[in-house]
Amino acid sequence: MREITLSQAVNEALAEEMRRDPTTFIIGEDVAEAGTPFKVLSGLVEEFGTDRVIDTPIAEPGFMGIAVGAAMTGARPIVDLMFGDFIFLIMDQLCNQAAKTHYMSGGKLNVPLVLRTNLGATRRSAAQHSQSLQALVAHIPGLKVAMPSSAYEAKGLMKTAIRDNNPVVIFEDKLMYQDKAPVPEQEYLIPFGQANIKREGRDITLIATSSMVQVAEKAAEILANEGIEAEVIDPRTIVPLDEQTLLESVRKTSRAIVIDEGHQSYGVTAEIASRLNEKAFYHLDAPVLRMGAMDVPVPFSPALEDLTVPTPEDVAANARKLCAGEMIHAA
Amino acid sequence: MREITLSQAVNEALAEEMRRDPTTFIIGEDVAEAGTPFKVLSGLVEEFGTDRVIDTPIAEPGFMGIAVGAAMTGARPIVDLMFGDFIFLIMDQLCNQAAKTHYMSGGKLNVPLVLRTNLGATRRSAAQHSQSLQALVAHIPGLKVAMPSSAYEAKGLMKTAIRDNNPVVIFEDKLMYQDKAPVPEQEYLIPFGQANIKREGRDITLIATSSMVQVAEKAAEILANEGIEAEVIDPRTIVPLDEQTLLESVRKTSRAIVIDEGHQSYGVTAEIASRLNEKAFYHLDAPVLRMGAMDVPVPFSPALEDLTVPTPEDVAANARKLCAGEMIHAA
Amino acid sequence: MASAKTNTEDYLRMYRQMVRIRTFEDNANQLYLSAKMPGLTHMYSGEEAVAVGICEALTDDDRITSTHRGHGHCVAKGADFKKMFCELLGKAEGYCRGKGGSMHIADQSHGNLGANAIVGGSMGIATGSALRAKLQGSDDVTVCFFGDGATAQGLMYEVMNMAALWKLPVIYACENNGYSEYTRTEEIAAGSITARAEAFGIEAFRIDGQDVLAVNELAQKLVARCRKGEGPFFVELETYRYHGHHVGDINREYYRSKAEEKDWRENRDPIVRFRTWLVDQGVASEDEIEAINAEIEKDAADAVAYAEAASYPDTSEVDMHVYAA
Amino acid sequence: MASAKTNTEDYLRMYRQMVRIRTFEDNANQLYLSAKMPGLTHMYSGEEAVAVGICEALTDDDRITSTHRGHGHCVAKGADFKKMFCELLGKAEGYCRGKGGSMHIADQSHGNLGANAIVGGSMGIATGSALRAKLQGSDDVTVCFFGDGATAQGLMYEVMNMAALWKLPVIYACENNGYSEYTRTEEIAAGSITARAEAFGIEAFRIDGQDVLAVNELAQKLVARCRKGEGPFFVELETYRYHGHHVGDINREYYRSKAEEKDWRENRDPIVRFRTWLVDQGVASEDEIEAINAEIEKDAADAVAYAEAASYPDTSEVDMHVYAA
Ligand SMILES: Cc1ncc(C[n+]2csc(CCOP(=O)(O)OP(=O)(O)O)c2C)c(N)n1
Ligand SMILES: Cc1ncc(C[n+]2csc(CCOP(=O)(O)OP(=O)(O)O)c2C)c(N)n1
Ligand SMILES: [Mg+2]
Ligand SMILES: [Mg+2]
Repeated sequence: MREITLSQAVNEALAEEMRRDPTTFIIGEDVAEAGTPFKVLSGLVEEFGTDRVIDTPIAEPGFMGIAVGAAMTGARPIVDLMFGDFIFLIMDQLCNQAAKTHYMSGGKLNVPLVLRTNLGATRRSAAQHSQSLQALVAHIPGLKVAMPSSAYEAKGLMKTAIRDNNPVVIFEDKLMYQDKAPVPEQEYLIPFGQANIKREGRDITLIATSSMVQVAEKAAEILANEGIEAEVIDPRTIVPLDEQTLLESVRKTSRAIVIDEGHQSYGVTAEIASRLNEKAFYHLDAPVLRMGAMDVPVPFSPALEDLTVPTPEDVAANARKLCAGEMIHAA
Repeated sequence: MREITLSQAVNEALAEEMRRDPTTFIIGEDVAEAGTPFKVLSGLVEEFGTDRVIDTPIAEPGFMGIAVGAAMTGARPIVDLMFGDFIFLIMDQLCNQAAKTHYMSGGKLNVPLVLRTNLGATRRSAAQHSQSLQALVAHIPGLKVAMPSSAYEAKGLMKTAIRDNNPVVIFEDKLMYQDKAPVPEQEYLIPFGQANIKREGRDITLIATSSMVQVAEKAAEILANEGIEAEVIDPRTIVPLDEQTLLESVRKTSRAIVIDEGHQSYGVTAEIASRLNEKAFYHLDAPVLRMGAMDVPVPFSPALEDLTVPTPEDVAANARKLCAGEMIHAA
Repeated sequence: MASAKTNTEDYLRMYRQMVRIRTFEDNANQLYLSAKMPGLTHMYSGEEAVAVGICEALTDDDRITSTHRGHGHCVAKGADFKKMFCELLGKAEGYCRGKGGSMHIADQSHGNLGANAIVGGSMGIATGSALRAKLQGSDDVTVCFFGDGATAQGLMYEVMNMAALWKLPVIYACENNGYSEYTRTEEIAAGSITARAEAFGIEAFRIDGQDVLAVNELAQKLVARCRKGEGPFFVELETYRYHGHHVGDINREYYRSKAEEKDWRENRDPIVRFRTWLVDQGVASEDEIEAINAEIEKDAADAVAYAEAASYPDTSEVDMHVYAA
Repeated sequence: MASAKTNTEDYLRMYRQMVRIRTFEDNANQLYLSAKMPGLTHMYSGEEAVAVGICEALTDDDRITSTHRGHGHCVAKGADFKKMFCELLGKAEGYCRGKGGSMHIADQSHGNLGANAIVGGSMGIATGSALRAKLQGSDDVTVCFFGDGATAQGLMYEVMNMAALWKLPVIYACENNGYSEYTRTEEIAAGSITARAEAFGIEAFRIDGQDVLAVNELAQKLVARCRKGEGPFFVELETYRYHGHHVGDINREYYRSKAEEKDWRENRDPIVRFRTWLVDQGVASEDEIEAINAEIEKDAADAVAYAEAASYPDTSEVDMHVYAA
């Protein structure tokens, strides 16, 4: 199968859906001629024109609100938020307006929009350009949250997101834009709420999101060399969450680590671990372990930044201990 | 001991600290003559004048940013955010600026400010005036988060917050402003990170925050009549979290329910439950159960709204099952 | 008075709509005072000429966004009393099946995109509706209602900038009733509100919001110009709320005097003024007017009774409508 | 050229500061191009007269807030090359112990409250610093630097409103370099930028940001007036960035022409202009100027070498400074 980059995959998904549905449009900063600083949108303005690839002033709350209004009245806006860290600026429009309108109107108004943004540290971009804020939006009912882990998922989830009748937030991993993966030429969609078993194994389950899927896969390779067979699962969407697939795996392996690049405390790993603990408790041989980013603002210095994110070695080390029955949090 | 309302307790804390430290001031909407819509600040402008009790335009991001700048340069602002739901509007100033400044400056700049706001549903105020958003701020390193559960805590935690050299968010329960509790006349502070054992018991631990502490206490009474002795613990601050006290209790009781009025998914209960599962796993007889608000925007209709928040009966029912060894999440 | 609409039927419909708003609010206030209404609500009484003067220049295809003080806009845009009272009481037959309540009432069938409990929260929504109209080549216009207090929200300047750059068919209608909650406008708004819009290259107007004909005349002109691609526009309407900030704001002398309230009620009431004009011009007799009033009062009383008797949503609805299918 | 400061020492210090900025940036760019600098950075070259003209009107007690393009402000406010280069390289001796980097560099000792990676993010901070000054009866002034692109952020209007209402000693300095990232200012700013400030009752000025004496003269006047309680003020300074948006933005002809870049560099360079004036007025000879330039180049080279050799923070620092004691 041909291989394309995550960036190309997103671009293709957008182009295909924009061809399919004339009510779609892209709105954000430097999305047109510049094709965004990450160049993910290159070529789209040439095909769709500036009426459907709309450059905005630097006014995130404003264009997010505009997208909500357009979505409520019959369009399907795709909002481009240059850095995931700017989500703090648009929380009111996203969480008080977009997320609640359908419910507050008793099901009468829809807000079909996609918020495309990103996550991921270790780019030496410091504390305001490196955050992974998926936990915040996952907490708000009315929003769906997708976290593609490769070009394949990026395309399939984006297409599903655009056709969804709800506000969907997609976090792409900035570090992965140039990573290639096999992506079919034929059209496909990836349904929300369907986890992907990336690798089968019977000793321990590694549940990882987005950037952490590669980390988990590398950890699984390390572990395989030592005779530990790790199962790696990518939930792909954290809202809705495919509990069933995760639980089945954990009931089989009896051990699990949940890995996500957001801060660990009050983060995504807590929710997933809690559900496993609640619903697979009697199958567990060890507590479900969580590995998130350190609870520190992301430091600029390369000497510090890399310490804040889980690595394959860290994951493998914890998995090893869990499998050996060692108490990691002996206290 | 004399009894005063939570509203009076907050008022006293503010007045005492403002007398003590001339760099403190209150800033927010209708805080001066009106004393806020909840009348919590009545009388303060008369004592401290409009230079220290400052009415702002309806510009939450603006006055939050102004507070950050004042705090960075030697003042101790107390920001009044009328409804907790408006926190979405100030997330950038709170989370990108206030929370990160100390770290980003390598420890050279401090942002000693208090954000006073509230939480709590069942006031028939609908989806944009009823949220309990503590999980969002608890996820952001650099912020401390206090959740008083009575007039006593409201006063002691507020005084500690004002003297803290970091940004602190305090969520008061709107429903509790008129509730009275014994509050000493003499000065006292409640240190952060020190949970309060509200009731001792050996059969099950109920960990509850803010509005849910009363719910847990009522549940404990119901249970006591049935011979189940529940221990009720109020963490008082969720950042920092007094893990030690919680763990000791759970190691003793072997069972726990965590109760918080925020949405359950990706909420506060997930973090606390995860830590207990991780660190008390081998002492647990049953999975730690979580009870948050339903994952729905808060509905207006009284017929629906009351269903969304855990009640003493719900808590008691779950506790009963856990103690009887019934699997609640059999799946 | 200025004159805009020019035939008896139009005049009487405007009058009727203003009285409908006032009557709706009187009943809503009564429901609150008699503890039959859950929560709080914000009365539009006194400001009727603004909503009616503007909405009478719109069709059902045109959209509006509304505010926490939203009953007036809702009625003016064509909503039904029964569904409105049901919503205020949290009943299943309400416009939002009781889920929204007073602060989120919306009426999609008449283009009302909803009240909003976040001050300024609908400014993006209105502007986005106008962007959608432009992109889809539709000639509908969107009116964004908001109060003087909302002009302090930065969102307004962000979206005005884009509306001006992109020439969107949106009219920003600032209902300046002199107060935001318990604070006078002068204390929270520096400089000039209309100049702020003008600085973005937006044509701005300041008019008497108690003169329904003047409001309607201006609105008709601006709506027509919007349809021709000459938008956006900004209108500041001087008006007054008779009640407190919300129904529970009873003792308010600490922030505004009874004399001031009395002056507005007695000398600038939009309904009284228009009624006098209608009679003077021979459009309607006093008897005809009284008949209209009585009919509306009966409608309202019937609707209240209906809503009181209506059922609450079934508990199974609590987790319905979180996500659209 | 206008004239503000009036003695040789002042003139030469201004010249020196401008050259220091240019030299700092040339070295930073070189560090990036030779892959020695982690991440990206935004060059201030071309805009030196703005930062220097304004900061030379300030004392160490006065505060500034800076932007993602912040090296110029930092140098102009008195920062040390070594600590700056250390910060850019993530070293422990940097101003922020390597934790902030280029986009968060701050220098509290000289009143620089920090660069900011959120466009417009420091507008509240600057205004809050000014509020603190007023409340504490201190006569210091705060200058808020930001770009033309930042005028699209609603926060600016929120804080200008409060600054105007409360008469705060803050100067909003808009560095209009014609672009925000890859977009021309005309495409993202409707109407007039200064009129937006004026609409809030704020006195506003628009001046040539390439004329350091004109900038300094205006800054001195406004700072003095701020100290007397006559603030806030707004200044739009016409300027130009020579490099791309950031150091990696090399091929930029799709959004701006080489001819335009050449014109600004050759005909409006603030350093060349001031140098010519200094020589013409007999303040300094060509030789003296060259000596200054050479000395600064050496300083910079030494500082770079120092920073390259300096150590990274110890790994134990990673979770230090999350909370203040
Ligand atoms: C973002 C936000 N801040 C504060 C409030 C609380 N609040 C509700 S109405 C109101 C005053 C609004 O004043 P104005 O816009 O003039 O409208 P009016 O009530 O006068 O019609 C305030 C402060 C809110 N609902 N939303
Ligand atoms: C809130 C926010 N939105 C977008 C960006 C990305 N960004 C960084 S600089 C910039 C352009 C800023 O333009 P301007 O304010 O004119 O400053 P200049 O770069 O021209 O000095 C943008 C869009 C950001 N850092 N912060
Ligand atoms: Mg008002
Ligand atoms: Mg610029």
